[in-house]
Amino acid sequence: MTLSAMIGAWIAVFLTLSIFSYLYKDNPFYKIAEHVFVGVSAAYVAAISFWTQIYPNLLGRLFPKDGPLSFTGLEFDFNHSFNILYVFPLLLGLMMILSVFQKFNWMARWGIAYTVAIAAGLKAFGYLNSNVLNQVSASVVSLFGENLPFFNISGDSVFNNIVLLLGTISSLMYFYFSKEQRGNFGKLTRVGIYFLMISFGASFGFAVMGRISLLVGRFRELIAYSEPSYNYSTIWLLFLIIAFLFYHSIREKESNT
Amino acid sequence: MFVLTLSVIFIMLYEIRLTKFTDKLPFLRSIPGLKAIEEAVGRSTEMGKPILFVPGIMDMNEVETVAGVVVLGHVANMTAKYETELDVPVARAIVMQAARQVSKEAYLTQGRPELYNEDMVHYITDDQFAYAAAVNGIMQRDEPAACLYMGKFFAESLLFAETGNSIGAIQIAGTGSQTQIPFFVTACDYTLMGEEFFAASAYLSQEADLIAGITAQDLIKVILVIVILFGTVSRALFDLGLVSFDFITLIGI
Amino acid sequence: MILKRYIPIAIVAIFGSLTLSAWFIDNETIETFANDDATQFFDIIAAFAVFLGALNLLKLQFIKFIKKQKGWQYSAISILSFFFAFIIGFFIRGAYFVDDKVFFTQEAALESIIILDVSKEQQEEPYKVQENSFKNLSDAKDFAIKQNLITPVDWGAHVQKNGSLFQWMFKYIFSPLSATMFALLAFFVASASFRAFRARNFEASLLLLAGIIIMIGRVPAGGLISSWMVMYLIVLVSGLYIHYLKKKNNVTIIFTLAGFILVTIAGMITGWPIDKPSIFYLPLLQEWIYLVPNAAGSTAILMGIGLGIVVTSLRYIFGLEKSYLGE
Amino acid sequence: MIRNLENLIIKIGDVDRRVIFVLIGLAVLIPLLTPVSLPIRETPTTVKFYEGIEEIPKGSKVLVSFDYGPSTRPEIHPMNVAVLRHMLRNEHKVYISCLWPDGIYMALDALEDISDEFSLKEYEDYVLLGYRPGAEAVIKGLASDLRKVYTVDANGKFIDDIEMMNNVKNLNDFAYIYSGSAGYPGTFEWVKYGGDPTGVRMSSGTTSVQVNEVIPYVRSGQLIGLLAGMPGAAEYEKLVESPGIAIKGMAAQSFAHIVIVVFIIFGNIAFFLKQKKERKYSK
Repeated sequence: MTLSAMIGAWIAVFLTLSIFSYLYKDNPFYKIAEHVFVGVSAAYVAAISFWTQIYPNLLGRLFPKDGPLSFTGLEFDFNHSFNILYVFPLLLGLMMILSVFQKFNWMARWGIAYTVAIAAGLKAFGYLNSNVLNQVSASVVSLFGENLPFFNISGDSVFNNIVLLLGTISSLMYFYFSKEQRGNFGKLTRVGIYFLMISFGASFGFAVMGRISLLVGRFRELIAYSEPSYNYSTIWLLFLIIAFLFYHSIREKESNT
Repeated sequence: MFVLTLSVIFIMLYEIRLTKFTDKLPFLRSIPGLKAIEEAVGRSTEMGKPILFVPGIMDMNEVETVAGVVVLGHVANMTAKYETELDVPVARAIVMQAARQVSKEAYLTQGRPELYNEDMVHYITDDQFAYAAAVNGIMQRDEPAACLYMGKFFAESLLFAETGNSIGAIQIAGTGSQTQIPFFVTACDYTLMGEEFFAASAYLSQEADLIAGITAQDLIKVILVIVILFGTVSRALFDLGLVSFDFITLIGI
Repeated sequence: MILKRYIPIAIVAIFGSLTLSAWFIDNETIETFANDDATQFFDIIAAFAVFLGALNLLKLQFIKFIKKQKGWQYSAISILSFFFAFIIGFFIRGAYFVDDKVFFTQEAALESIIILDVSKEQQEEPYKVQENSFKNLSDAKDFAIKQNLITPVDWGAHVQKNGSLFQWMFKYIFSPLSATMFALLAFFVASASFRAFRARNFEASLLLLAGIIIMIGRVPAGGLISSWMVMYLIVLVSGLYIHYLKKKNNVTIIFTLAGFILVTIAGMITGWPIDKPSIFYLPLLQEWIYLVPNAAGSTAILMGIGLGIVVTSLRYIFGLEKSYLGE
Repeated sequence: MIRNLENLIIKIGDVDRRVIFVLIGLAVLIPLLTPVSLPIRETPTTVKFYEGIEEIPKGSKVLVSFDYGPSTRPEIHPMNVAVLRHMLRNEHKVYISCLWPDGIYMALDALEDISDEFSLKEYEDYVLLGYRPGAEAVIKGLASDLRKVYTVDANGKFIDDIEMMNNVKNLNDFAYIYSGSAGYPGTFEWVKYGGDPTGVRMSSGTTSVQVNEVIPYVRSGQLIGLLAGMPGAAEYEKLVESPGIAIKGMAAQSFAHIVIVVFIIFGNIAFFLKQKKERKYSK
């Protein structure tokens, strides 16, 4: 058990228990863990994005080994070939940094404009194809297939297909904006809402299972770190945190009575 | 595929041209969530508490984040008018700059530049859960009267909604992230579900060109329903052997 | 004026239509641009933006710290942890390899190779590196480095290298924090479902029913509940509901009794199979719910979102919506 | 007597959130300390996933992608370990990619878990391509030309020097694509930019919460079966006979579920009783 793993385990247990203390109420331990998390993650993301983005992709492409700019002595060999186009993101990136000054605030607009442009251009078609087109062909159901039973709980059947057809169309009509939902159009959208509610209830049920399993993962790590080899870190820290919170709440009660 | 995209563009342009002839805005049904935003701003002013606006955790390369920032513009207009304190913690620096542009513009058009302060919109961190931890902290300590969540969300949506609920704030959510809609529906007071969220900016802007986009969407929806029904009928006939072709496989979607 | 207004709008129009058309025009340059460079450009700009964000974060925390506003001690903590992680990320390599053993600092790696031979201390050549020995520590160190017995990990790879200090920070600070924040959801999902799953109206009860059936049906314990138990439960609940509506005791008693008798007779005839009739056997019922009604609802939402995104994207490309640029 | 029973239920109906938190905590902790195992029943989507992999001709090239991080590890990691076991047992050549920055650490752990069981040799049984930022751009790049995205593998070795990579130009050279996905980028992007355009058979393991969003793809056949959350992982572990962590976690999950359902039922009964009481006073 190296020293670094030991220290690491104690830090991990302290931070884990401090975040869990939030369930009790907002307290100093949660504030500490929250601010450590914000500080560390901001720098962690800065490091990851520099070393996996700017360093290989930008510098790698502007200063490749014996590329045109290697007279400057700068060389970053990532097996990329030289690409002059990468001056454009360099320019927009620097402008983004300069926009921190009040006077150059407008400089961020170029970077924003480019980002929104590719959001609209790249994403729009993907959604049209996979979300709209494939789903339309999937919603066309066969009602008189050869060996299609009238009802069968797990597998294709005429009843299931009718429910699918009705459900898809009525829920789609709920999102129809140009008509007030009254009269028999209102009845159709009401059926649509029922299907949507079943769909939300189902995915909520799925979510409950997923979230519980994450708690299983955390408790397993806390149990692992409470072993003698980590000299009972979880038990010690749990005792200390609870004692401090207990004392803290008593002092608070006295101060406001 | 090219044909379909062209037809979507064509329908949109056709609808926009239609609005040129009548000066009356095309009719749109009411969306409860949007009316509730104005109420929420009013309530916060009375209670003298800030409004928290969370524009999602993704960057401007997501259409939902851009839509969220546009809705922020309209909310900033309201907070300028009612002189309410607005707090916008963001998880991406590009979103921070866009949100600042939008809110400064809103405060200028309302003629209240002195109320606008750049640090209303402030960066926390890029990481999803560190951002969620910080926003939870802000909610517990500043106790906003209204919390608006507009943009793309992942698992942390329930962290916001449950904390917001525990401090008794009005919560209005809008997102196109399908997996998170159920959490917002169960834990928030109002939810703009998927397409309602994308229509929100047009609703609030009351501009003919933008509302025309929505009527175009409605027209496409009707066409889709017709295609589905027609496809089902043709498949039924095909299965019964009365017809030799199946419409859907024919046009090869 | 042009720089501030027209060029950003032009950027949106040009790059928007360029990347949109890339799906249809199979011209080589546009295709490669849309498939690779377009997103790489964005990632680079976003990478620069992260530093802009970090500057803003530090500015606000410093102001709070210097002006001693409420909670300034915690701002000190976040500034300190930022610089702690920043130094590890940018200024310390954090991984020196001696064969396959890893050390965070060069000193530690050197100490593991250079052995102090006490017996030869008198003849002032105590430091041994493998076979050769040296008078003083610094010669031994230069020799070890020159022979590259210690191979430092190169810059950039140290953020992805197993065993580096950066990976230590990831393993013991960053990932426990994010995993625990995520695990909080297990508690919140429980309290949310407790509060939200109330049969206030018909829609809310549909939400409640679908949620509960999926929850019980998908877990092994759910498979043990036979469909007969479920039928008895339904009879009981509908009995209570009728009592709640009609308020007449005898009507409710007759109804529930008749229901029980009916279910028992059907059970006796078929010999109480655990999963027949299948529509009441929870694991199969939950399967049906998530494959049919749920699929219909999510297909409609998927289509709605798809349409919403397409029309909104076209709105941005055609410049109908420019407010995010401060227009 | 019924009076105070009703009041008790009403009190339970408005119980403070923290009581539920304590009960959920215990419901998960107790089964972990005293392991109790429950029978696992395979659902059709898991069986279809298992058969989808069995159908791949022996010794073909498969792509396994690690698209999750530490926070979603409990659900996805057991799946990816079981998939790796399944692939290597059928002597497939495994190529590992990661769309999430932390995926590289998850892949290294997974390989460590099974390395002694299969006496794995790098560049013979598997190639670790490693993490590349860019989300769907990476998939689009893999679909058109792998070497544009991966010029070097995770250890920094040039792709062209790796013998196993010789006849691998893009996704079409793979017989099967699997993505262990916890969100964005993940299953959605692999279907939209990987599976659909190239037609390569693919499937995915997802967190429970995504199952609902991914189901339409399973129904339309764009995904061959699916591993849905921890239950899916436990069922698949049973099918592949690789007893792992998921099966142990299932007991904890069952107890926690029962606690939640019991509270929901009490909540509803309390809700009805309170309404009955208010109606009596309001008359």
